[in-house]
Amino acid sequence: MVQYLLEDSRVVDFVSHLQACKTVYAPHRKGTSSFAFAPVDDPTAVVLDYNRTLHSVKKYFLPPTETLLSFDLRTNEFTESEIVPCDAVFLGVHSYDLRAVHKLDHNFRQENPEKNYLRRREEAAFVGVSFEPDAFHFSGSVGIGSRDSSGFDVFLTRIAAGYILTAHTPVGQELVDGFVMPEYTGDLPVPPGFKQHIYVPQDKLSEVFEHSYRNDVWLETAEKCVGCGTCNLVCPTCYCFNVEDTVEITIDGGSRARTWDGCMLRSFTEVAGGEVFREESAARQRHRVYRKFKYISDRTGEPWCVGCGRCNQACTAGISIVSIVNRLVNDYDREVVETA
Amino acid sequence: MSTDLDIKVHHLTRVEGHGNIVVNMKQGVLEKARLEIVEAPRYFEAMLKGRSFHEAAIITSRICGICSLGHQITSLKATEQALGLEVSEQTVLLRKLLIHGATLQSNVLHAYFLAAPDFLGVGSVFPLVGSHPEIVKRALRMKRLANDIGDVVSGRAVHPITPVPGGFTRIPTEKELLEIRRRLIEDMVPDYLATVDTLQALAEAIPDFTRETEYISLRSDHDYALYDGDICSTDAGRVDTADYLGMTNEFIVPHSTSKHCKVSRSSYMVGALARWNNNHDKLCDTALNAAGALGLEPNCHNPYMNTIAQVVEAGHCAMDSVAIIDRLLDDGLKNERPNQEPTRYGTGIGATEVPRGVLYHEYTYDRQGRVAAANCIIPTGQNLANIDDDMKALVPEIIDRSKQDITLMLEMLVRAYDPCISCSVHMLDVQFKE
Amino acid sequence: MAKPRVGIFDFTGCEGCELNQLNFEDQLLDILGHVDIVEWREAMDGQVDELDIAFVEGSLSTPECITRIHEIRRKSKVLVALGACAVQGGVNAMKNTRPIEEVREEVYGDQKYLFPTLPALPLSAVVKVDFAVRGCPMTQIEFLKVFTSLVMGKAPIEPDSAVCVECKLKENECVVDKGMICLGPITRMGCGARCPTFGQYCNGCRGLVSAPNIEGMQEILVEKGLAMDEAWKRLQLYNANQLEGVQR
Amino acid sequence: MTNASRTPSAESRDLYLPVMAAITDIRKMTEFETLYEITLPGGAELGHQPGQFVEVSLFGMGEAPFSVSSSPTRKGSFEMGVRRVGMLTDVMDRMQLGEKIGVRGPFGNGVPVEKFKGKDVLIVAGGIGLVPMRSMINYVLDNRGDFDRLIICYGARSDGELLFTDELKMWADDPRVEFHVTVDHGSTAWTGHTGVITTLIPGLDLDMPQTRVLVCGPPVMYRFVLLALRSKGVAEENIYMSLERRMKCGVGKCGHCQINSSYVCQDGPVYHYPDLKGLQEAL
Ligand SMILES: Cc1cc2nc3c(=O)[nH]c(=O)nc-3n(C[C@H](O)[C@H](O)[C@H](O)COP(=O)(O)OP(=O)(O)OC[C@H]3O[C@@H](n4cnc5c(N)ncnc54)[C@H](O)[C@@H]3O)c2cc1C
Ligand code: SF4
Ligand code: SF4
Ligand code: SF4
Repeated sequence: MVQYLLEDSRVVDFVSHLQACKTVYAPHRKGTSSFAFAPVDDPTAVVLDYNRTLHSVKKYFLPPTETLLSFDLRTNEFTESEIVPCDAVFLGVHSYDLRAVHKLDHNFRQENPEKNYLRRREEAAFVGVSFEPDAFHFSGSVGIGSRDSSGFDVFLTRIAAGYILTAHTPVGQELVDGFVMPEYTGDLPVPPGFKQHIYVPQDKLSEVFEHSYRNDVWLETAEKCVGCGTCNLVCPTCYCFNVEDTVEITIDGGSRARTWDGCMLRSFTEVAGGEVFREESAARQRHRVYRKFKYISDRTGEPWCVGCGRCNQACTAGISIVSIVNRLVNDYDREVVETA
Repeated sequence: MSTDLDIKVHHLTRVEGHGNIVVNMKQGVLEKARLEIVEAPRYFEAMLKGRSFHEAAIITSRICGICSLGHQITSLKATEQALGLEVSEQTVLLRKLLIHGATLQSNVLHAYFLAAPDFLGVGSVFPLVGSHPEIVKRALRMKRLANDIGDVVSGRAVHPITPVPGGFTRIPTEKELLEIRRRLIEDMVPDYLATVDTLQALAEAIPDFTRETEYISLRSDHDYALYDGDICSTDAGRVDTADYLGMTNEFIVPHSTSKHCKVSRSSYMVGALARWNNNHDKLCDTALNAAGALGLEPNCHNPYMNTIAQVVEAGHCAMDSVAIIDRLLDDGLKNERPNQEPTRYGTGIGATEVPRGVLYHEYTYDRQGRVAAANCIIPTGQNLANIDDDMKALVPEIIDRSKQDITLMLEMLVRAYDPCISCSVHMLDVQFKE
Repeated sequence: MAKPRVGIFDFTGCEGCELNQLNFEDQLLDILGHVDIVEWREAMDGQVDELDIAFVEGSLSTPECITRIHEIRRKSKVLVALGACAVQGGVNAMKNTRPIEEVREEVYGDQKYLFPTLPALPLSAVVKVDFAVRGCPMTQIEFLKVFTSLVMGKAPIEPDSAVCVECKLKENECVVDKGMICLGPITRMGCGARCPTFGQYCNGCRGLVSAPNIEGMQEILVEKGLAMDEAWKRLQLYNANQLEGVQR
Repeated sequence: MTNASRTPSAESRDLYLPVMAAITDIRKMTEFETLYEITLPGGAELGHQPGQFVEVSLFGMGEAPFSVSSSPTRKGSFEMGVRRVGMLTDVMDRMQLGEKIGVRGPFGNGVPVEKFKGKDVLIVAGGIGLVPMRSMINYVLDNRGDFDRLIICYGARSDGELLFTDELKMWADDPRVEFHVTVDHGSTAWTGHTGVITTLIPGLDLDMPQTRVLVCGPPVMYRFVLLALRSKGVAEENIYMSLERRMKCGVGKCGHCQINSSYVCQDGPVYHYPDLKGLQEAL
């Protein structure tokens, strides 16, 4: 595969070049110290060196709130809402976020393939960028390197002078066609290491989790957890939702919309007379972590966490999924392996 | 001529807060003529004591939802002075814009929803929805735009969010300001002129009653004083705001959960009419033309004309908002962070003209930046003695009329002051006992 | 079907919630098309004997309030509490954290006997409250939701998750990242995370979620830099009644 | 999975759009429960299995899952028995003949009918649990030759709360059915068995290896019925049960009904008891 050099000074031109082909979504600064994907308006506002965005690109395929249909109460009829595919380039996506998209693909395709998600998703092209792991990233531990280009149409690897650009798919080739760059023949410096790790692979985790249902860590974490649901809502592989009808003030119509929901929220499993199936905060925390490393993983063989570190960074109580998992592994090794 | 009269209006309607009108005349002798304030006190001082300077304005804006912006800005000014926090010119301009929005909305609300039903002989604005839909819609449009100024600049018109000590937590965007500006010119101006027309036709319903009164407001050399200025009295002249206590002199009366005030005489008036009498020279042409059309003249001593003065000043708020937006945009919006590094811990005073008159907040902070003492003097509280004095003068003048008529005249009098009883009761001066 | 007859009432509070009802400039005419407002002291004259829906603002803080709220409950089929004062006691309830005599004396000195007062209570402490519109001031979008539900004859759904949820749905930058201290994690959503959206911290005006982890929240506040007593005051601002008896 | 950035969506479907169906019959069963007959446009078949459910939508109110109560052998329309408990069911209670409701489904796995063929079928239904079980009962009756004995144990809180009273009589009179009914608290007119549903089980004459059991009822019932069945000697692998959770989508996406790794709307609502035993959150 040919490697090109995209010099820092030409990044803006490259963004403009992409814009000439398609709508481009890319990371922008948001607030004082955060980043968020947004449609590119001004190419100079794009930020490729960022730690992580508030939300992943999931928000474009599974919007935080999505109208499923609108209804007319006078005629008792409904109109389906139009689903517009994201025929766009997603620029500056990190490897773990694309992997998360693939996991969502699985969730929305298996058993009952869902048109809403899959239609939005189908035309999207991805231009990835490598990242420098910060204190929260641990995707390396779940098999996703900081320069992992698999699945991308085009990938940019950060080096001192700029980025090494490689096109991986015909779609990617088309995107860079016409943008002249020098070939890059130099070496690839060693990628920066991760600062956080889960020390065992998924098949061992599966075993660990088999034995961890009653571990004390759930209760201990529950003491700190305030149940705000943030960890669910920032997670690129969470996809649970709620559905609610809203009626216009004119009372002659309204709409049905789905909104991101999360299993850490107490009302998520509330039924008759206020009974909550996972009433204990500890049980909810356990459910969340099991969903990332056990329930779906046992069916697919892969962890369902991509190691982006969002849940830990965003948690005001500082709860770390890495610490929880490592604690389980330690306890398992001590209680099960050593005593065997 | 009847010599006995006994009027008791329990929980007067179409005013903010709870008050009763009590008039009692026996054999031609007026025994009682007063507005009894029966609003339950809320003891804000208990809430303020020991709170951080970040919270003072959040708490004091809850004194009153009608005047929440006025309290908030006044509180911020007092806090900033006490802590030595400088604010930028942009901050001052945005605050002035907010005050215009709040004054505009409050004056429109009062004129259309609370006072107009009296002029039209109905009990509320609701019958007007059917009988005068255009007028109601116009009022709603004007109110909406005025509130949108608050929503856009301060996050919420009632209990604003973004104004904090030292600045704003969010600066509006250029696009948002341009949209407000467009609507001010395209919608507000015609609606305002139409309002003046409508009122002109109703102006004869305004009672003709005059009583010589001391008027107190802020006065500034630069503009029509709302955001800041010296204290100015028609009797006593200009006084520095540092002497605000001498310009209020609060005292407790048994018939009121709110304290009363006086300066040169037994009572004085604050509010739109006081501002008009003191500062009409600083109004823009739109407002002065409206004053001409509505027969409002300098040195007006008819309290019923307060409603007219509100409408006149609303025109100024609208036009000056456009000017402020132009200045902000000419200077270029800067994404400033609020300046919250105290340079000292002491006492500060804020004085602002809010819709009902001049409002004072004074705080003393301890070395941790927590409130050690607080004092707030509210416009409606300042007006209460004047309302009682007006009643005492008015009742003998109209004693020939039916009891029903007299009651209506008294109700209209109180409403003309646009009293905000919540405010007057909820914030009382306090020296904390240690 | 006859239009529901609606009354609006106020107790101890700032009347900002009532004002907010007049601030529905774009919807007011629709609202008036669905219901007849028959009693509202702040906006109209007159009183009635029977109501379908009563919207009540303010907390109860004098003996007279108690009598009046019973009267309102008696004449109304559905009673909706409007705003933090009515739902939780609101900022008024902070005075409950200090001996009432002391507070009265501070304000009125030796003339305190003139003005009787009680601890500031939410409506639900005295009468049955059917539904709530939370917030200080009451959240307008929630009012419209409750209103349309009632007009349609269904029970409105009360949100019971944290403000953080709405902050996330809007992809706001967390104000904690700006060095602020926010009560969003245990405050009941429904306002659209209004304050964080405008760059300010949430001060808890909509009350707490139904099973809040107060100790966890306290720990966070202290961790982020508030002294314990300050953390406690922050929490009490809108929730003094809810925190009564909770260990600090 | 990792190499395809574009996903083919040809096979993807509209999962959330209801079909508007007419209420063609309404039969009030008790003060709270009503039986609705629903006819799809053009009399189309729902195509369900006993034990499956549909999502009913009423615009402005939302959606809720309801079991199909009629047997797939009864063609042209289907039935649902609905208990009035809240927002959506209140409005349903006020609906008139001919009005339309939205329907999505059928969803869920249904009863694994094959496992019951050639066996003795024991149905234990408590309260509203009879609504889904009725589908299976009538299915067995309409395919009588495929099954051996049909034993029904049905319990209600009082005789006034008994559902499908006409059919109960028919079953009682039908020599092909062994029908047992009990009420917790009988009125003075009640001459039948009194006591909670578990009291019916010890008296049953069961051919153990031959019996397959299907249980459906309120959450509290399961534990006691299971105890009674086991002390009777019923093997765990011969027990099936139908569970209920709140559901937003019915198609395995929204996550609300998940019990550990299982989605009630996909892997249930009918579970093989040994599968549930491992799920701590299930019962
Ligand atoms: C697979 C399945 C099959 C079902 N079959 C039937 C049936 O055949 N007949 C029938 O009457 N009902 C059935 N239900 C229950 C039915 O879905 C609920 O009663 C219904 O959702 C209530 O809706 P509502 O809007 O009227 O009540 P709401 O206003 O939503 O709630 C009223 C009360 O019911 C509770 N509730 C809501 N949904 C559920 C639920 N899924 N499980 C338990 N409690 C709930 C609420 O928490 C509340 O206390 C079934 C549920 C499932 C999951
Ligand atoms: S569980 Fe946490 S670290 Fe893993 S993908 Fe989700 S947000 Fe990222
Ligand atoms: S700003 Fe407050 S409400 Fe928003 S996410 Fe952060 S802690 Fe939660
Ligand atoms: S963010 Fe918090 S303080 Fe602001 S309105 Fe919402 S609940 Fe109230």
